[in-house]
Amino acid sequence: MSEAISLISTFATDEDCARGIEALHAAHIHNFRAFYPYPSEPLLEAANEARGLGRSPVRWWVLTGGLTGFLSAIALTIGTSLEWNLNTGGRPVASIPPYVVIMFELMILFGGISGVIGFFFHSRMPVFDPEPGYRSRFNADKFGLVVQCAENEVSRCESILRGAGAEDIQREAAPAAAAHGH
Amino acid sequence: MGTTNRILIPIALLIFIGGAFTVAFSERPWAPRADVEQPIPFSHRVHAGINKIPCQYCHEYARVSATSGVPPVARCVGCHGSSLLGGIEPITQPWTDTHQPPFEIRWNRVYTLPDFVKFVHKPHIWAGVACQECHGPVETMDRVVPVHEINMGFCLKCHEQRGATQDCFVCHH
Amino acid sequence: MAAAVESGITTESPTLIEVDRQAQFAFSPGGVKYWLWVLFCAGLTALGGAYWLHQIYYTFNITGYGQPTMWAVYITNFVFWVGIAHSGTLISAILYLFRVRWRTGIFRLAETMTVFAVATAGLFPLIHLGRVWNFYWLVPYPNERSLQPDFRSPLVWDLFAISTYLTISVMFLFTGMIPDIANAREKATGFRRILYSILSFGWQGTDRQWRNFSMVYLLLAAFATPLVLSVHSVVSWDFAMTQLPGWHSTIFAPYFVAGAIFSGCALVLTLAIPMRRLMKLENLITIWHLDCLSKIVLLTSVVMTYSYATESFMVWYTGDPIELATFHERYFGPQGYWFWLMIFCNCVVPLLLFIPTVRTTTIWLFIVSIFVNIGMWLERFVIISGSLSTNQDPSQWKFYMPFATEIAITIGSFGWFLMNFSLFAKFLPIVSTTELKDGIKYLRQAVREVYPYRRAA
Amino acid sequence: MSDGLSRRTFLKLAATAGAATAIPGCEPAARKIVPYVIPDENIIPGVPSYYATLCNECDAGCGVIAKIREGRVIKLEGNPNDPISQGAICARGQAALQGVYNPDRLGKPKRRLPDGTLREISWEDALKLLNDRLAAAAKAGKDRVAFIGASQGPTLDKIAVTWAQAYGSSRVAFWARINDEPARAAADACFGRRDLPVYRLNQAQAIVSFGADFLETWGSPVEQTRQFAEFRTPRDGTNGVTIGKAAYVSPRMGLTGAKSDLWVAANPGTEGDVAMAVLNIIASQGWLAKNAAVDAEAVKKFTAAFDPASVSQRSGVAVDQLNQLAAWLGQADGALALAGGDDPQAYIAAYLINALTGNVGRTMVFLEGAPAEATTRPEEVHAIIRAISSGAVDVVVAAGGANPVFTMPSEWGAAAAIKGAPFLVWMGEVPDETAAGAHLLLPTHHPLESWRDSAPRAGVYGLGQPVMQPVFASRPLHDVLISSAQNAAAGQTIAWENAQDAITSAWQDLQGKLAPSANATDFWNQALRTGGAFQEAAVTAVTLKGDVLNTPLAPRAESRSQFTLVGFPHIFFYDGRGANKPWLQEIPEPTNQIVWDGWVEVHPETAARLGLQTYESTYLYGGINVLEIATPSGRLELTANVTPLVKPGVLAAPIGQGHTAYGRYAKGRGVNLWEYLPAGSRAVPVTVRVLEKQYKIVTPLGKSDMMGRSIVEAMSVEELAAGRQPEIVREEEADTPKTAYEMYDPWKYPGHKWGMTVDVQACTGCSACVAACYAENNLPVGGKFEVDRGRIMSWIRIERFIPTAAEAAKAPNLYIAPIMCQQCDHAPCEPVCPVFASHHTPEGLNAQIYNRCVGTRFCENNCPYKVRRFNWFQAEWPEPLNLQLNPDVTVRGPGVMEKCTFCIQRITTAEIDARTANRQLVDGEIITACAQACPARAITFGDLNDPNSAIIKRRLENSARSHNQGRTYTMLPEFNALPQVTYLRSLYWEKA
Repeated sequence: MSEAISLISTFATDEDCARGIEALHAAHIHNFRAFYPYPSEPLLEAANEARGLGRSPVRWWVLTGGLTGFLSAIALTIGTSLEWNLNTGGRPVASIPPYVVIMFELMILFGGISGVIGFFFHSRMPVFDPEPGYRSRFNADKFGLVVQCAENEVSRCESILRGAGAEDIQREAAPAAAAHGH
Repeated sequence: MGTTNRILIPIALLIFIGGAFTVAFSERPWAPRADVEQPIPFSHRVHAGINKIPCQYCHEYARVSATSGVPPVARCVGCHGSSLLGGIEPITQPWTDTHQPPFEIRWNRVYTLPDFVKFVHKPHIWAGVACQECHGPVETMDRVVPVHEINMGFCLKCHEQRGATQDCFVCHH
Repeated sequence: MAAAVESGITTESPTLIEVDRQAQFAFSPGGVKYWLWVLFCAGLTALGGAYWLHQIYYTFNITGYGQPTMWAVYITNFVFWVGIAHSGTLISAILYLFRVRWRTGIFRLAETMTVFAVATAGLFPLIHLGRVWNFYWLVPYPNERSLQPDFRSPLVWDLFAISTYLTISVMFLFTGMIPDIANAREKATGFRRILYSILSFGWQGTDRQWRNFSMVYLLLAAFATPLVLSVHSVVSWDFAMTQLPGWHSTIFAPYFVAGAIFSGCALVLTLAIPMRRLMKLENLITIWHLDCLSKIVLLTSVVMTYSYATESFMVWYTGDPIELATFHERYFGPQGYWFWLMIFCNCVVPLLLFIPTVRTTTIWLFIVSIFVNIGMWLERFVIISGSLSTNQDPSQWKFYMPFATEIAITIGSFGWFLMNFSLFAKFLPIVSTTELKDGIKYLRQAVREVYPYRRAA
Repeated sequence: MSDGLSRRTFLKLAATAGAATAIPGCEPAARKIVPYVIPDENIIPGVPSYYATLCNECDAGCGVIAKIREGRVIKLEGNPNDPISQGAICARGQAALQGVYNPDRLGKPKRRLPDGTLREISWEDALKLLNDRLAAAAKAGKDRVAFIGASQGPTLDKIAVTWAQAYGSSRVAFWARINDEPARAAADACFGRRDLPVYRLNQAQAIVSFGADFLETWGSPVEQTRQFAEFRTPRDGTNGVTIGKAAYVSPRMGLTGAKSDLWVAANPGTEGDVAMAVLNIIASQGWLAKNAAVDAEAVKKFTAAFDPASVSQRSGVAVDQLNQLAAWLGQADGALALAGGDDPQAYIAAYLINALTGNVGRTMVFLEGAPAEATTRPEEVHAIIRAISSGAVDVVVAAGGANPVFTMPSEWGAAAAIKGAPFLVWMGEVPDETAAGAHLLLPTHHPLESWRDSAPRAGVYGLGQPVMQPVFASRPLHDVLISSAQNAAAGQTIAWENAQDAITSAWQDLQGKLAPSANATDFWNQALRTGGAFQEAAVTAVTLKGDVLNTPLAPRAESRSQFTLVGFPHIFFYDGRGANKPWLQEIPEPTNQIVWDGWVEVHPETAARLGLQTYESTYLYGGINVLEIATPSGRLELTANVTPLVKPGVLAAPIGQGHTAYGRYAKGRGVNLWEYLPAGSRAVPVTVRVLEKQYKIVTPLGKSDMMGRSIVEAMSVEELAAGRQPEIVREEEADTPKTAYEMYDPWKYPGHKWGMTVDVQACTGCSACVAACYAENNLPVGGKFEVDRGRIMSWIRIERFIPTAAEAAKAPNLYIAPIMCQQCDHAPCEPVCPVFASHHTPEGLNAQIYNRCVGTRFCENNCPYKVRRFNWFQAEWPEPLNLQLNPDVTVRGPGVMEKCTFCIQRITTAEIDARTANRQLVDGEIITACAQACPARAITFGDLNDPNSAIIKRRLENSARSHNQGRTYTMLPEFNALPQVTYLRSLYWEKA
């Protein structure tokens, strides 16, 4: 691989940025990263499509967590009741209906916690070093598209980006072992 | 932002783990005290171990009452000599702070139970529970030190094994 | 930067950066007046705390509690604060799922209110405990006795519901706030930069982060929705599961949930109206937002009126003399004035909101919301203390009046809530710029068209 | 530890393994173990011992059994061998313990300095001072020493007389304001003998009491309650099931009126006239007994002044009611008229009714060998007071709880006379009003700490032994008297060394009389063991004196005053001596339910006339309006308690409060009625003014209206006889299914299953059970403030409801029942507890584990019976009251819930005893404190799984399966809590 170049393009609107992503996707350039200040629907869809991804795997974390919570609530409530066999008000030792409340609450609790952990895990957060090409305006009012390409492809990329409506494009030497993934 | 997080996150974890350890291993004021000194150097090893005096010879109330009873001084005199009113001759060294009457011995309590536990020795003796099961091998000790922490879990373990009552109300009322 | 911030939104069609500036002005460092206010709230908290310590040390002797009003002001406060919490989750989670656009300006505020209201509410079961130092026995944990809580008890449900609710609310609030904190991080300096750096966990708004963020936010919203309905139902079961006349009723769960949303939205109004003025948020929390919120207040007020009618009708229709006697005392007994004051606050005053001018005039809205807050506190007080006062055995009837301890602790709880809320508002993004920017065209519309544009003072 | 505790007592106390004063927490109870030097053979630490002795709280002379743990008395129970108490004692008897351990007892002798302050002095100095003054007085002349004390039994009284004689004096008064003099005078007038008749209430079919509150304070309440309960228990009569008919003639209802069929509200002081009018009707109706041997005309002539019409006018009793009373007394097969109060005419009338209807010798008997009169006649006491005030006495000794300054009529001027005596010696326990003016104060033993005997009636000789070492540095009163007498200059020899010696020798004499052939030691030991010597005394035949019908009685003049103040002895304080016991102050007076204060009962009509708040609007508290009542002896201020249980125009106030001394619990509450009541009467015409100021009197009771709920149920005798269930006024009962739908299989209780049955018909509301529960279960006393906040801690309460006007036709006069934890099978309190502190035991008990409780108070919210009690405050037992605490019961700390446990400590102890002895539990072996104390035997406790147990028998007898057709009910059945306490309905006669 020859010298890698990062093209840091700035877009004013989410539509422009989405168009840029679509154009890159159409040009089979996939070594890019997008930054946006708010989760615009068209952008999310475009990025997903460009990367060929389904929905976020955080879903499975939530499902697993929820099921774990539900099952552990069953074990907790019934198990601890059987430990002492105490009679309260003539009810059976393991009375299921009141335990449903506990099962529901633990399901929500575990699901929520594991979802957030999943979010942090899949987002690789906490991030200790800024991603190459990050600009603080990308967190405020501008949309960023950082394309990493070989030197010989720079002009093609630039033209694609400009065609999509990029306001500004900067060039930067890409970090040596930058492996863009998701 | 990177450096700060690299420092702060481990610190937070350390604080959490340290706190957990502190709670887990901190001193429990209700635990039995092993450092109880008695006013006289009475030896259970000599009495119950070497001379094989049965426990209930001295702790005679255990089979009839809630409390096992500490033997009256007269019981000591029964074996050790009859010069009660003149003062019992100490075996090794003076056994009270003063040589003057009153002769009562102010023992320090080794085993304590909170007031809300109504432990009764009587049924345990009649059920054939050996004294050592709770008090440990007293016959080998010069000075009695607790072997078990007498807490509810300790009671329950035995009650479960022997199929004894697990009715809370029997002990807590 | 200060000059730029002060300018804020100056155009009729605010740009994204103007939204940022406006929001960041809101949580820029506060002045002397702000800190005096925080100090005042801290003083109230300290007062309540001191009374609590006093109560722990000198027992309940120094309260107005006694047979038969085993529960009174403390549990009233508990239910009140839990109820307050609900509107936050409603606005942030349910309205998010329904993609309701007007939530953008106020949902962060409402969510923050939720978290601190739950945190305040959670104190009251402890304050109310006879032996608070043993509160952890309600939590299952391994112990040598193998003795665990009784999961049949509605109080244990409560514990699980409230702690789940607090956890989920905190996570929901915090997760949603990460992009905003990251945004703030970029412009902040000094201590605040360190704080925001830590709290943003290095968020940069990459496509990967946004993708997972959207999913987790959606799922948390989906979880919070049944949770918000369940939590106040569980709280209502503290009462409905008993056999006490006045408590033993199947309508309690929906009735409490409706009441919770009613009181919560009213408190959002109470908080938002002075805040948007003091923090110059008029263009982010617009009259449009307040109008929509007050319509919810109006709706739930009518639902509450209906609930009161249903509750009374059910009692009359069953003809159970014990229930009838309790309700007779509630309406016409020695403490009947509480009930009628409550009806006035909850059913009569909110009817003003039918008038559009009232809905769009902040001072009117503020007054109405204060009445609703008082009314909803009284409702819980009437249900809890009143029903206990007129229980199954007439020889054990006795009415309750709070002592200084309960009053001070109640005031302290408001101090505690307001102190936390004020600190949050000045240190963390109290409006979500992310969402405002996402819905910028609705904001522009609100600023420009729906209501006459008014320049920020 | 008080300085007053003797060292020996201290050792005993220190030897207790688990001193019961610790609160639930992790602090160990005690750190030291101090064994005996020489063991006491009778004491096994941890095992109680029991001694028979005597109760000294009133003159009834009940025998009691004292329960001793580690050398201290912790509980009193009735002595089953004693024919009077037969195993029960009243609330006052239970509270005698708080007399022993009263924190306000005088600890050391004190003398008053010239500046009026008191200084502690040694016993030696005190006795020397006493003896010197006595010797000087004796030297000065005859009768210059006076003794005023309460009667302490024949032997001890003899010591007092002997002591006085040693100092050349005969001025000895055994004083009691409430005394037998009217009864004795009447007996003298009618039958020519001054002894007291013995009543057999259970052998009557009709009882009419003319002012005798025989269920509260008159006579021997424990015995009468037992007999009355028997009399009112349904039995097979000639026309099916029947109960005895009772009527109470009095201006206020009280418990006696509440439990009678008829409360005849007569004007104060007219009870005797009503009795005479009844006699008039009996004579004119020809209901005189054949064997009365009296000419009906003579009776008519004798009662001519009491024609029903004029008596009706004076007494405010309708003629119909007079006729009814006459019919009951004249026509019943066995009837009894009782008279109470201070009016001898009422007694004469009642005695005449009994004699002329042939009931003397049947329901009212005189026994052979009646004991000597215990109290001195009031006129003799008055003479001694006159002598004191005239300066004829140098040394006055006030002793033994007589408290003359407090109780003597104000027109005697006793207070000034006694306080003005040159040298006043006070001997007693808690310094009272008399002690306030004494020059020398000597602490004496409590009766439970000293030797005594008693002779309450023929054939009953009680022996009282000290049951524990003294708590304070006191000495037995009569030891002091004997040693003082031995010092007397007169040089007489005193036959006894000390009081114990006197008792022993008296019992040697008694053995010579009762069992001359018996071994002296055996007789003595037997008496110690059983509490005395009890024999069946023969009945003496008496005849009416010929001239009694020729001595016409004068009708009481009609009172012209609009209002009359009536003093009635408080059921717990009696003449004032009970007021220093915190239990008695804290337990609500049964009919008014007021605590810690004095009050004045005002009828709603009177209240309306005075412009007070009406009865309905004051149900939240006792009352706040203060009345100023002007009597001939001064003005008094009392808070009005508006209640329909008193006659309109009558202001009834309890006697016994109004102490200005007598310890922290008695001081400064209410008004001392004795000051305002004239000698020989308990009613005085007054004028009333409502004051501006308000003073709150407090009650733990909310509404007095039962609101038609199934709490205290009643049915008519006719319904019971016909096998009908009571007509249900309540709507919901019809809808309540007979057997509720059960979602879950019921729990099985294979071993024991404890239950209780309470006979509401037998219960008189005397509150002995409440006091017994306080003693047994270490219940704390809160005081007025706490009660006002709703923090009374009693586990068992006497519930009292007043039937509304609508209910009155089909209700007893008052609904009264004891309510304790119902130990429900479906206990609503249990599933709401988050930590299992409240749960069900395998023996069917609803357990409350104090140390597990975190104090959410949810359980009490869900309890339909509101019987759980929360420790709102830190319980306090000022030393040495803490020595009374039962070591078998945890003392609860603040913040935990507590409630009736069915005396689990007794159950556990008995079960351990049975198991270690390898035998089955015997029915009756376990008896709860309340059931044990009940004089009416209304409470039965037992094992529901034992088909032969007394409780199952009692339930079967009274349920629909037997001929009695169902008196059984459970409280508030609509909550389907399945209580294990069942009640038996109260009964009333349908009003014609």
